[in-house]
Amino acid sequence: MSSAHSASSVITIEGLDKSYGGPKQGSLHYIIKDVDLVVKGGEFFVLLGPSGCGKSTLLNMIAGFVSKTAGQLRVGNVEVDKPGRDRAVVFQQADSSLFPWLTVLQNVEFGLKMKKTPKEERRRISDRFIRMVGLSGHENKFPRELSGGMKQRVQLARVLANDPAILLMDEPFGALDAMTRRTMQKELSQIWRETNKTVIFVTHDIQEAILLGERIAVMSAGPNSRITDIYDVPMDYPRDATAPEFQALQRRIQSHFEAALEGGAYP
Amino acid sequence: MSSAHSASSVITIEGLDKSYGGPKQGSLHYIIKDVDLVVKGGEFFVLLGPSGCGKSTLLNMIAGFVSKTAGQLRVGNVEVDKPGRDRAVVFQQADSSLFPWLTVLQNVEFGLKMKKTPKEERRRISDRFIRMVGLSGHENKFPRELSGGMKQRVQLARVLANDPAILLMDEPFGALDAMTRRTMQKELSQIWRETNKTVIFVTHDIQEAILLGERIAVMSAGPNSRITDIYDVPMDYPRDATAPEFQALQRRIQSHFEAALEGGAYP
Amino acid sequence: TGCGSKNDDSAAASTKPADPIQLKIADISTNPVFRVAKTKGIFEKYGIDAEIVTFATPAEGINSLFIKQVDIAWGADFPILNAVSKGDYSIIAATGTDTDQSAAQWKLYAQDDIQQASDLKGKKLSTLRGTFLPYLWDEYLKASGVSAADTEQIGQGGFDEAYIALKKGEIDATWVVGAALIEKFDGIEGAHELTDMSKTTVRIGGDVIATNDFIQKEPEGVANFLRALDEASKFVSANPDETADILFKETKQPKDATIRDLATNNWNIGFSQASFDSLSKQKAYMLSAGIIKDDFDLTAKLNLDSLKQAVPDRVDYGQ
Amino acid sequence: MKLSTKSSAYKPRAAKWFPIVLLWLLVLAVWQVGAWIYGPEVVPGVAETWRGAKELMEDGSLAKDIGVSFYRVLVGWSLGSLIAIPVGLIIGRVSPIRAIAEPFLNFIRFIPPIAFITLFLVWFGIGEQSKIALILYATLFIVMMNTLTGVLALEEDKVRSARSMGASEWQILLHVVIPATTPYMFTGIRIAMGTSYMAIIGAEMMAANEGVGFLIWNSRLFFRTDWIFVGLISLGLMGFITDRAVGWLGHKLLRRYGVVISSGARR
Amino acid sequence: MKLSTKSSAYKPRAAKWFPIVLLWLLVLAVWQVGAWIYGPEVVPGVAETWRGAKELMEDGSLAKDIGVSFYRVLVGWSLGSLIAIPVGLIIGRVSPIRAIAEPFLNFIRFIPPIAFITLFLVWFGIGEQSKIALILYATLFIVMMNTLTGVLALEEDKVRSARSMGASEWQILLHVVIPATTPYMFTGIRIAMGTSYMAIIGAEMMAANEGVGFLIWNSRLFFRTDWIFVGLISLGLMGFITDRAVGWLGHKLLRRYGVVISSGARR
Ligand SMILES: Nc1ncnc2c1ncn2[C@@H]1O[C@H](COP(=O)(O)OP(=O)(O)OP(=O)(O)O)[C@@H](O)[C@H]1O
Ligand SMILES: Nc1ncnc2c1ncn2[C@@H]1O[C@H](COP(=O)(O)OP(=O)(O)OP(=O)(O)O)[C@@H](O)[C@H]1O
Ligand SMILES: [Mg+2]
Ligand SMILES: [Mg+2]
Repeated sequence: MSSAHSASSVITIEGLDKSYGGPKQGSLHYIIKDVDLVVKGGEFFVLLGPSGCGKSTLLNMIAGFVSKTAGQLRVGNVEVDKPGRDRAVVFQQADSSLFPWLTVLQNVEFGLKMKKTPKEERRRISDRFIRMVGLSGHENKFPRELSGGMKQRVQLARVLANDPAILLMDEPFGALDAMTRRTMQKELSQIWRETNKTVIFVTHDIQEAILLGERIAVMSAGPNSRITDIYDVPMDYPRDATAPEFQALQRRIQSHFEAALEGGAYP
Repeated sequence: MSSAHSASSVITIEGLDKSYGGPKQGSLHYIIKDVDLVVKGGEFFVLLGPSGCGKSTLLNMIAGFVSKTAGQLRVGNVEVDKPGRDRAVVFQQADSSLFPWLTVLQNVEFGLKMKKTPKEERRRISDRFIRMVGLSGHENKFPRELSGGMKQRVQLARVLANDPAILLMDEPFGALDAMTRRTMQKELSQIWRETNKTVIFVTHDIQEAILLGERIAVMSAGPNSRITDIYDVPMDYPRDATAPEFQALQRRIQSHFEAALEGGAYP
Repeated sequence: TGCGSKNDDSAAASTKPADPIQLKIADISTNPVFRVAKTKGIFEKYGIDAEIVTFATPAEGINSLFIKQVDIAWGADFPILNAVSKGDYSIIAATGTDTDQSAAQWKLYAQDDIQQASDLKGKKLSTLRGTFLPYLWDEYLKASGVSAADTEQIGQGGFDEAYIALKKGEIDATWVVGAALIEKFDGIEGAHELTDMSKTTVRIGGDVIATNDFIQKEPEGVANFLRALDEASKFVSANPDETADILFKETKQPKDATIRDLATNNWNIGFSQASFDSLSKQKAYMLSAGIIKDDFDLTAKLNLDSLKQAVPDRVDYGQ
Repeated sequence: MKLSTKSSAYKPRAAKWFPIVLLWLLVLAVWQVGAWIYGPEVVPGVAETWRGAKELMEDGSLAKDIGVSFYRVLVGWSLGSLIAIPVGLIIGRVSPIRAIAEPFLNFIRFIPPIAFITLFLVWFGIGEQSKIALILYATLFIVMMNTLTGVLALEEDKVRSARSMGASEWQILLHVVIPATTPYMFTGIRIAMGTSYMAIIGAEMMAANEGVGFLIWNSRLFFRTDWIFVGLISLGLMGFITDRAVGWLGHKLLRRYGVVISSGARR
Repeated sequence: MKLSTKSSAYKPRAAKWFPIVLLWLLVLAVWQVGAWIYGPEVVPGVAETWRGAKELMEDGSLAKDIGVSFYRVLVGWSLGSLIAIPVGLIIGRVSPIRAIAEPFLNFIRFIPPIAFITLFLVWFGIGEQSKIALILYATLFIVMMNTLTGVLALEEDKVRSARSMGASEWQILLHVVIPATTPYMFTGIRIAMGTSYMAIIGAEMMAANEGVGFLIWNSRLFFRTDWIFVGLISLGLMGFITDRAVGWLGHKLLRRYGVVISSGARR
C-alpha cells in the first residue's frame, strides 16, 4: 500500500452546505448540510450511502462541476471553484461520458491533445495506460463495439493519461454485471496501488466498499445529509471477501444500514 | 422446498439446434447445437454461461418467441411453437417490457384484462400479487416513478397474476445495483417457494446462481454452444452466501469458468 | 423633343447610338412581340440591349416595376391603372389590341341551360382575380339588364381552374381567351359558347408602361424601343410560322396555338382616343369598386412624346 | 464568448421576460428601418401595417379571413391525421404491405402539395373540399411517416410480454402498439400543423374568396404590401398560437404516453 | 390480419424486389384508369405523359430544367445549412441569446417561404439570387432548430469530462459539441433537402425562364397537363434520389458520429 502523501492532493472540507434552490429563496432545502472531511493524499477513500443522499452532489462539488452554497472546500491550498486537470472524474455511465465518435485510442488521447502534447508522446502515454487497463489490441475500436466493462476501462485509461492527482469515481461499476464488476474492482485496486493517486470512490455496495477502501465514510439519507461514520479498513490488499474479518466488517456496516432503514420492502 | 411435480410444467428438450441464418443458406452457423435438457415441474433451474453463449436464445425458444432450427422442445406433452399463457417471461430490461402508460396496478392487471376477467376478480388477484412483491401503496404510480428494483417487482407481479406454470427469467436482476439485487434475490426465492412454479433463471452471476437454483446448468461459449455441466445444489433455503459449502461450490464453478477463459483481460 | 434624326423609319440605323442602352422588360410567356424583337435582333438594331424577364402574369410583371426590378412592363388596362395610380410610372403606348377582332377572341362559355344573358341571374360566374373580368361581367350584365348583385362571382386563380369547374358544373359561365384554351372549352360536353366580347361595349386595351425615371433619362431610347416594337409586330404578322417557332423554342407555347392567337397577341403600337376612353371607363369602374383608392388625373399619367416620334401617324389621341 | 453551463439557476420572472420584450422591440426597429430604406410600397412600416390591419379589421374581413383559414387548416389537418394514423399503423405492422408502400411513400413525399392543385380541383371541385384536401395531403405523409417510425421503434419486449400474457394480435395493436406509438403520432401531428399553415397559402391560391392566403395573393396583385404583411403576421401568429396550444393539450391529455411540451424542434 | 413478428428471416433478392415492381405496376394501372375516367386534359395517361416527356427531352429542355432547379436547390440548401449550423450552435450554447432567439424563431418558422417572394425580389433582384435565397430560407430554420435540439440534447457528462481534462470552452465546442451534434445537424440537413424541393416550386413562380417549377407553372398556362405531370414526376425523382444520396453519403462519411441511413421518417 503506497501512500506517498502529496500535499497538493489533500482534500479539505469544512462546514460544507449545498442547496439547489439558490440563496435567494426563502426556506432553504439543503441536500448536504455541514459536512467536514479530510481526505489524505494518496488515500483510497470510499463514500457509501443510500440512493439520493447526495453522494454525487458532494463528488461533483469536489470536481468543481457544482458550486457550493456555504463552507470551505480546498484541494491542496486552493479553494475549488471550477473543474481542473488535477481532479479527474470517472462517471457511472460510460455511454454518456465517452466520445462515441472517437476510437479507444483517440478517447484516451483526448486530454493530451487538448494540452497540445506532441504526437509521439501522446501515443506513448496512451499506450501505457491502455495496456494498464488491459485494452491492448482494442485501440481502434469505437466505444459502441465494447462491452460495459471495457468502456469503463477506457474511461479509466482516459483520465489516467492526464496524470491527475485525484480520481473522483461515481459508482463507476454500478452498471456492470457481477462478474465483470469483480474483475474491474481487482484491477482498479491494483492500478491505484501502482499509480499512487488519491481516490474518492462513491458506491452503495458495501462489499465493494470494503474490497477497495482504506477508509469508508457513511452518509445519512437526505435531506441535510451528513457523514455520520467513518470506518477504517485495516486489511491488506488484495482483500479476500470470504475472510472472517472482511465478513465481520461487512455485517457491521450492513446492520448499520438496516437499522437506518425502517422496515424493508418485503415483509 | 415445495416441488409438487406437475406433469404439464415439465420442459423436455432433445437435440435442439438454433441457427439464425435460416435453413436455406449453405454453411450453417449454429448458435446452439445439440442441447438436451429436462427441467422438472416446480424446479428452480438456473442457466449460467458467458455473455453471448445463447442463454437468451434458448430461453426465447422455450418462451416461443424464436423458432428452433432442429430438435424437439416440449412443455408437458405439447411441442412449443408459439408463446402461451403457461409460460411467463420476466425480461432483463423492465423499461422496455413494462407499459409506461399504465400504472403499476394496470400493468399487473394487463393479462387478466386481455382474458376479460371481471373487474372485481382482476382487482383481487392483482392486489394479492402486488402485496406479495411488496408494492402495496405504489399501485397508482407509473413505472417511470419507480426505482429499477421496484420495476422488476412489477414485472414479477404482472406475470404471477396470470398464474403461469413456468416462469422464464432472463437476467432479471442484471441491471440492479448490488444492494437491491440481494433483496430481490431473497424475495424471488421466497415467492417461488410459496407459489410452486417451475422457474428457468438465466444469469451470469455465479453467486446469484447458487443462492437461487436447485440445479445449475453451465453453457459453453458459442458458437455451437451446449450445456456442458449440471451442478446440483443440495442446500436448504434460505441460503447463506458465507456458508463454507456455498463458498466451496462457488469456487468450483468459478474455477470451471476461469479454466474456460483463456487469459483474462488484465494481466 | 430632343433629337435631330427622326421621322424616318427606314433610317433607323442612323438613330443607333454608340452605346446600347440597357433595358429590363417584364413579359409573360405567351407574348410574341418582345421575344421576336430580341431573337430577330430588332432591339439590337435600335441600340437596345434588352433583357426579358418572364412572369406568370402581366400583373406580376407590372408589380416588379414597384420593386425597381424592371424598366418597362406591359399589361391590360386594369393592372396598368392600378400601377399608375400608385407610383411614378407613365403609359408610353397602347398595344392596339382594343379592336373588335381581338375582342372577339374573348369568348363566354356557359352551361347549356343558359341560352341568353338573362339566364345568368342567380348563377355562378367565374372571374380571375386581379383582372378586368369583374368589369367585363359588370358591363355585360348591365347591358343585358341583369344586376351584377344577382349573380355570384367566384374568384379563381387561372383558366385551368375555370375549365375544370365548368366541366364539373361548379360554375355556370366563364370568359376565356386563347386558342389552346378555347379548343379545350369547345370540347366540354354540356357547355357552349354563349357570346364573345366583341358583342359587348368592352374593349380591352393593353398598354406599355415605363418608369418616369427611365423616360426622362432616355427619351430617345424609349422612342427607339417603340420603333423596335412596331417592327417586331410587323415581322410577326408577316411571319407567323417563324414566330410560332421562336415562341415554342423560348417558352414552349404550342405552335398552332401561337398562330391562332396572333390576332389577339400581336400588337399595333399607338394610342387612340378609343384607348383613352377604355382606360378612363375602367378607371371609373375601379374607383367605384374601391380598387383604386384616390382619384388621379389620367392625362398626367400619359407620356406619348416618344410614341409621337416613333409612330406619329398612330397617335390620334388629343389631336 | 461566455457559454452556458446548463445550471438550473433560479431566475425571477421579470428577468425572464425582459430579453423577450427587448427582442421584439429590436425586431420592430429593424422592420421600421427597413421600411424607411425601401419605401412603404415595398416594405410598409410598422405604422402603415397597423393602419392596414385596422382597415381590414374595421369591416371584419381580417377576422373572417383568419377564421376561414383556421377552419380549413383545422379540418384538413384533423382529417389528414385521422387517415394517416391507421394507415401508418398498418404499414408499420404488416411487413408485406410495408415492403410495397415504403418506396412509394418515399417517392411521393417529395412532390409539393401545391403541385396537386389541378388534380384536387378535378376531384374535389372549387369549393371548400379541394382546399381542405390540399391541407389534408400536406398533413398526411408527415403523420404517416412518424407513425410508421413509432411502430418500428416499438420494443419487441413489449409485444412479446403482451403475447405471452395471452393478448391476441388485435389486443396487441390496441393495447400495446397504439399507446406506445402515441408520442410519435403526436410529434407528427404537431409538425404537420406547422406544414398546414404553409399549405394554406397554396390552397387559397385556388378559387378562394376569403382566407389569409387569399388576402396575401389578392393583395399581391394590387401591390398592397401593407396587407401582405398583415397576412404574413397573422399566419405567423396563428401558427405560433396553435402550435403552443396543441403542445399544451398533448402534454395535458397524453402525458401518460410520454408526450412532452417542447418547442417542436422539427417541422 | 397477419402481423409481422420482425423476424430477421432470410429472403432471396428476387422476393424482395417482386412486391416493389408489383407496386409500381399497380400505381401505373391506377394512373391509367384515372386518365381514362377524367380524360387526358385533366389526367394525362401514362402514354401521353411519356410522349410529353419525350418531347421535352428531345430539345434538351427537360434536362436543362432539371439541371437548373437542381443547381438552385443545391446552392440554396448548402448555403442555408452553412449559415444555420453556426447560428444553431451559438443559440444552443449561449443561454442569453437562446432566451432572446427562441420565441422569435418559433414565430417566424410558421411563415411560409412563398410569402417572402416579394421581399426577396426586392433584396436580391429577379435573377438567380432571389430564387436561391428562397430555398436558403426554406432550409435555414429546419437546420437551425435541429442543431439547437442537438446541442440541448448533449449529455452534460461529456462536457464535464472534457472540461476536467483541461479543454477550453472553444475546444469543447470544437471537439465535443460539434461532433456530438452532428447526427442532429445531419437529420436537419436531410429534412431540409426535402423541403427545398417544395420551395423550388415557389421560387420558380418568380421571374423564371427555366427550371422544373417554371415548367409546371408555364404548362399550366398552356394547359399542358402532360408536361405538368412530367414536372411533378421529375421533382419526385430528384427528391428521392438526392435524399438517398445524401443519406448514403452521410452514412459513409459520418458513420463515426452516429449518422445512420434511414428512409428519413421526418421531413
Ligand atoms: N440539479 C439538481 N437540482 C435540484 N436537485 C438536485 C439536482 N441534482 C440532484 N438533486 C437532488 O439532490 C439529492 C441528492 O442527489 P445525488 O444525485 O447527489 O444523490 P446520490 O447520493 O448520488 O444518489 P444515487 O445513489 O442515486 O446516485 C436528490 O434528492 C436529488 O433529487
Ligand atoms: N436475431 C438474431 N439474429 C442473428 N443473431 C442473433 C440474434 N439474436 C442473437 N444472436 C446471436 O446469437 C448469439 C447468442 O445470443 P444470446 O443473446 O442468446 O446470448 P446470451 O447468452 O443471452 O448473452 P448475454 O449474456 O449477453 O445476454 C450471439 O452471438 C448473438 O449475436
Ligand atoms: Mg449519484
Ligand atoms: Mg441474454
